[in-house]
Amino acid sequence: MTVAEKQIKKFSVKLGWDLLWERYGIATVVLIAWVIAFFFVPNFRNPDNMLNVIRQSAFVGCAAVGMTIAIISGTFDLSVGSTLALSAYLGLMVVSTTESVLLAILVTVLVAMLIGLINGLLITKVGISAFITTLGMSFIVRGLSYIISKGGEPVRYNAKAFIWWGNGSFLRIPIPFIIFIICALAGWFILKKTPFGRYVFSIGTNEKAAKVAGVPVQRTIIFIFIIVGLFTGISAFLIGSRLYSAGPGLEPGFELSVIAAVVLGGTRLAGGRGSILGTIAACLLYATMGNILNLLHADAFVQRVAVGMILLLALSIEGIRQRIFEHSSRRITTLEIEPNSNEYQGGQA
Amino acid sequence: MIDENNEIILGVQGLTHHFPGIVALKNVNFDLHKGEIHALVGENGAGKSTMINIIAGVLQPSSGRLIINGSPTTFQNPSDAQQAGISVIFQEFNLVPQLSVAENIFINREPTRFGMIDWKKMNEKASEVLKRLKIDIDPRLTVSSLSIAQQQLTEIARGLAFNAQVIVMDEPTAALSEREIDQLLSIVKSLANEGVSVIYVSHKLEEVFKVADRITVLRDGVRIITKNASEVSEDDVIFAMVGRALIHGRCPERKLGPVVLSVKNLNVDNFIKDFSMDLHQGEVLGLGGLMGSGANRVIEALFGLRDSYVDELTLDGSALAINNPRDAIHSRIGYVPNDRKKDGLLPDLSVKHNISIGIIERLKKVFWIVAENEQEITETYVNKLNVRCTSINQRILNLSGGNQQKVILARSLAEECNVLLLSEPTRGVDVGAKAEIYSLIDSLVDSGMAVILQSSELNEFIRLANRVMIFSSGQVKGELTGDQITEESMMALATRV
Amino acid sequence: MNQKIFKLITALLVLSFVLAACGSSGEEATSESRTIGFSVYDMQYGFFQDMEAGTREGAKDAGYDYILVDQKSSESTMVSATIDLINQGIDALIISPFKPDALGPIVDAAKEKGIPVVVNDIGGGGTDYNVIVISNNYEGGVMAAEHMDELISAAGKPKKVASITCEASAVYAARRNVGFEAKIKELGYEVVATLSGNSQQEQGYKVMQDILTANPDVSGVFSCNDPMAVGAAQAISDAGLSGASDIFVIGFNADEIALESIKAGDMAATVQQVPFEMGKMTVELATQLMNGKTLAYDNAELREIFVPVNLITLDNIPN
Amino acid sequence: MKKFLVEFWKSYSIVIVVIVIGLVLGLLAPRFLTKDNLINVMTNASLVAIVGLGMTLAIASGNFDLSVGATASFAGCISFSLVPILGVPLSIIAGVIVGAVVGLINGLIISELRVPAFIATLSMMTIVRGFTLIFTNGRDLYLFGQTEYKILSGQLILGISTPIFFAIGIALLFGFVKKYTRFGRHILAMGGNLSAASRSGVRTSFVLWGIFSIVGATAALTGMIISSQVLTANARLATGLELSAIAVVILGGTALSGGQATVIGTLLGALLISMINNGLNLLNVPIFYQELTVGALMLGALAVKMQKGFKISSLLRSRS
Repeated sequence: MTVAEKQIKKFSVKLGWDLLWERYGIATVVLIAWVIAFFFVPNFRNPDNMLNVIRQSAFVGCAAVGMTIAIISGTFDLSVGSTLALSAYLGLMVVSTTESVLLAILVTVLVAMLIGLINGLLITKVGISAFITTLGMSFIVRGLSYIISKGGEPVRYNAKAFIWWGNGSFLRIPIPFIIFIICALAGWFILKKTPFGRYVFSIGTNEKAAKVAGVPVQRTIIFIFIIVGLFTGISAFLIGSRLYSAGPGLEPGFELSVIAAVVLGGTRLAGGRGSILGTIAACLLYATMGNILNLLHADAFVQRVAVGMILLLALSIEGIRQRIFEHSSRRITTLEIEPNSNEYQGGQA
Repeated sequence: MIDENNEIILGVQGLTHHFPGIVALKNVNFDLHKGEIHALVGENGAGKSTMINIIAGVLQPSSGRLIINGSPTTFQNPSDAQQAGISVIFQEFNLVPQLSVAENIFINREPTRFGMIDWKKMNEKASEVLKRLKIDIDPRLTVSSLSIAQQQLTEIARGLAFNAQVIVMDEPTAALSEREIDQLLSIVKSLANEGVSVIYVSHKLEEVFKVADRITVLRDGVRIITKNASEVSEDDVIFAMVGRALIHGRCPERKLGPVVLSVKNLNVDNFIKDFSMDLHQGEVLGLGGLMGSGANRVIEALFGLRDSYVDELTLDGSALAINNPRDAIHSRIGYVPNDRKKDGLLPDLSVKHNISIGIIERLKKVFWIVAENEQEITETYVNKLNVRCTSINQRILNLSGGNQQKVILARSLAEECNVLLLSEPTRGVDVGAKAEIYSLIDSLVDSGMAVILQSSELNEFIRLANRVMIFSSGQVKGELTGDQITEESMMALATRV
Repeated sequence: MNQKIFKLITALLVLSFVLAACGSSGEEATSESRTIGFSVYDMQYGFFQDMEAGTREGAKDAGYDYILVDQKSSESTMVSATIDLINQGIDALIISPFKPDALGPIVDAAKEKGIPVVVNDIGGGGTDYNVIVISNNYEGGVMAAEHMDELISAAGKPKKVASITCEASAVYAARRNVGFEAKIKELGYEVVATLSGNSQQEQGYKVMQDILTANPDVSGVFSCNDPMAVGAAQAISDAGLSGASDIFVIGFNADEIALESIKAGDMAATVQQVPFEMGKMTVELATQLMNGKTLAYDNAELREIFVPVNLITLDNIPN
Repeated sequence: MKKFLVEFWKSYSIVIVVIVIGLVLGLLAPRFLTKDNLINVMTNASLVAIVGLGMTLAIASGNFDLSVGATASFAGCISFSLVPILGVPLSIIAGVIVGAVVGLINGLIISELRVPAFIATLSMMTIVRGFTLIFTNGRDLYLFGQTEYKILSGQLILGISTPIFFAIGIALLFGFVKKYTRFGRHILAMGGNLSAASRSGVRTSFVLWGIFSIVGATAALTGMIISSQVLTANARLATGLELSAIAVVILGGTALSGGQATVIGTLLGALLISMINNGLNLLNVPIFYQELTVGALMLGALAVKMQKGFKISSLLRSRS
């Protein structure tokens, strides 16, 4: 080995830290938060409470699995909130008229996948950017769901067979959490073990090169949006079941919570890097944070500030680490080390 | 020639720089006299770029100091360096595609009047600079509408636009044609005669010997030699760079088999008209020409990256249609792109994943990837191509340019292609890796592969190709085989209108 | 380096707890006394702030411990936060639900622990709550229509009115407009526009401008809430008219800004609800339920207790 | 002047859309084309246009600001609460400064903590709203009878309102900044190629702080104009303003990828959305049809734009 190679090796070990943080950072934070909360937050250790926290993490979680895949590929979907509302509403309509839970699941998921397909087609075949397509789509779908519901009256349905999905437990473990974990495993499998997953990473890291390397870029993008639809549909079904009801005004701002959870989980907004484990951890962290703040009887206004601050802090850690690092070894710009000196440009659409 | 008594305009003393875990420069001394052209050569990773970045104010050294006009100086940022009269032409494109040529030339130094940007003056000054460089570009055009070569020239124009004392050029000729290179070298010389000092960084020793007064060789962050150009030979320099001697030569005897790929009347972009060729097994066919001659478009069209119309395209005698890279790969046609960073690398992925991306669908069982197969195949090619990496799970980003290029080559080989399209296969690759790539191509062709090679380095054709077709403005101006392939004959065809 | 990361993580956590602690009410639950939990719709709105104040005071007067959670206008937060509340071992739950349709899981969870549920306003969502205190939205709309008829008839203006609704998802508040429109049509009026102002004051302003353009002869406007009514009144006064004498603006809730607006002569009236009293009342009902008493319902079938709504005009405005 | 026409022509597609939709609405709703209504339309367009112009600069530099709605409401509340102490003119200035400071904080977070703009401003959106709630204690601040504050939204000359002057003034100013100042060119340079800009010595951090301060200031101005219309300020003000602002910029033809900006386009984009909302209100169409129309228009306008360079290969490559 030459000196340069040794240096490269040493460097890659060093560089491991940012990858470590990216992969396990939030998971560690969640663990620490749980340990501290277990001992110091009154009522947290109550099993009902802890089970409620993990149940709560699942509703954003399932959709976040799909969004993780989208963001790794360098796109993202702002229409998941509206899609969630429309598909949950239609699912409730179906189940309350036909009393068939299976049919409700099918309708909920298929509607969401159909919207995903339309997004995918608009992005690839017409060539509008993902940001604009899904933003426009969110307006359209939101409008549609009000029109279909003729003004927004929610549908209610509370048969046991239906509400079990959102409220039931298996061996005390909440069903939504089990489904979330299954979704996460499926997402992990798709990303890590299938050619499709490899394509997702390739497109995210360098779309042009992926195309040159023979990746079917268009087909993959369309599939990504269908998959986002699939997981959003699962979330929609679970939320509908959890609430015994759904209306077209369901969960405003859902898309931003989902994106925030994915990014908090260490997935890079610019694409190419990210992990499902991080997404699981981030969803748990969100649910835990909300729970702890409630258990500590934090003021509602302060809660908002706290949640924003914690999100910001968690996302600053890598930047702060880099800065400390640079300070200690004088100044290093990203020129030779990192491919994209566009690190802080962010907001890629 | 350099006058020893001439004042030292830029001195570097005991320069050391650490990257996290790497010592990129170790106690390097370097000086630059007024009016001198000082070439800085070395393999990739030898520390040239680090040194340039320090001189440009992009990096701050861990220790050591810069001396400008006799007084020690530190640069906190690129502006400081600019103010000290240092102008740097970086290797990578440093242009803003949406802005005009003039703006790119004067970025951050825009002429102003009453605090407002003086567009008229800026355009005038830009035309002056371009005229001085004999570059025929309208300064008001946006950069995105220029060809690669024109962009490179704009980049150079920017470096020369100011009355800098010191100009640093990092691989300025990478995208230029021979003619443009000659033009550039003569400009560099005339600048030196006017008293400007130049640090000239290049892989191309031929150029270095054409212009340089002195040559400094770096290896592994250490200065190996600094000599007057007249006192050393090309081989001495190569020896200093790689620590061993390299063998050059001509293309070995190629045993041609039957026709593999046959193209009749290929039309691309209304520019390439009715291009036809037959490619034999075991052949290296060179497609040459000056920048913008169209050779590159032919390759891209054959790989499905450009819209094209063709009367007949046959592979092993059967007709085929290629509409996108996937079609090409399915037909076992491989491609190594000229712009590695933009079109080749998947920077965040590992070496393994970079190699297997094209064949990943062949490695699956039901719908999942069989990890063992992938591991085995990638390891085979990493060993075969002698890719130097700590592990195949290492991110490709952390490899040197030459090794990255080998990974991209390995990707095509893993696809088990019969026809390989190579576009500038050794651009930005150091001398050692270059020789490895050449001998690799030899062995591939020996084992029955057919290669189409497009390059702007004419030497490469002499070394590799047994047949060359030379393009000029979209048309084949002539075909050369065997001993006919000389720089003079190729140049003559390339410049024919 | 990992030490630094650890320090950062610790700092982050400490900060989050400090922040959380800042906002904590400091009331620690003691095992002897009873605890009342209140889950509020959204503390951003004055109406619910008043309701919360009433509930808090009622709990304090009765010597209960009191825990508050905020649904922040989200149905899934409503469920999760209220279940957080139930899991803290409260003895009675008072809830002012953002979406009554989603009350199901909450009521079920409370019943499982034997906790009585008192719903404060909005709606009961057809669930098995113990009692609902409701100020009649529909009736309030009718009341507004009757008053508007008086004003318009007295001024001899054309029988044309407009109705501004809340956001489409606020289906319970929408009943105010339904009541208003039904009654005013019955009285022989034409409703020239029914438009949404998304509950936002600035939207009320914009929508009113558009209504004025399309129907310059409109003589009255009913708004689903007070912020939009005040916005509409501002638009009318910007057009050089008055919302109290030219085009009669009637709002709903009796928010502070609406009262100020009526005092300033920009707006005709508002339909008052009594959130503070409703809050106090729910605590009393909870006490009775905890003590196992039967309640006196106004509507036994739906376990409803009605709270009257009042019309507030310049004549009877409270100070 | 010639350049001006070129830029104007570049956004011709939206000009045509504006005219066509204007005529259609004029036919459907006869009162649409009255002077008073058109002034209303333009006033409402100006509100979004002012913050949209700030957003145009942010998007041209390759960034976003999702916190503008929160900033608008924060500035409105601060300014209202200062009126009794400082008087109207100074408290308006104070509001703008507060907005700029919030923007500066955004810029600092993005450049110093290296958080992507999308996520940094998303967090700031929650934080600033939370602070506003704490500051106002969730209550309304009102200035009924304080007609002086109406200067921000009232009519100035010939019945034309102040916001219209602001929008046009700021558009002219930004158009000038974009074309004739180093700051403006550096914004575009950053958006086009960040590393090239920084290696050319452009102080990208400073430019970023400048951009976000400006966005904050325009958001604050919008917030105060809205507050001035209804003479009330609270923490719920201007919710969803960020998405309207981004929609206006996109409709106007500024590319999300950065490096390019059209000030006139943003004005026209705002006008278009305002016209549709107004027209549909005049026709008494429920609000959700308005959302649907805006969404469809956004996709439609861009789809048409894509068709201009219609080629198979461009379909392959134009996905951003």
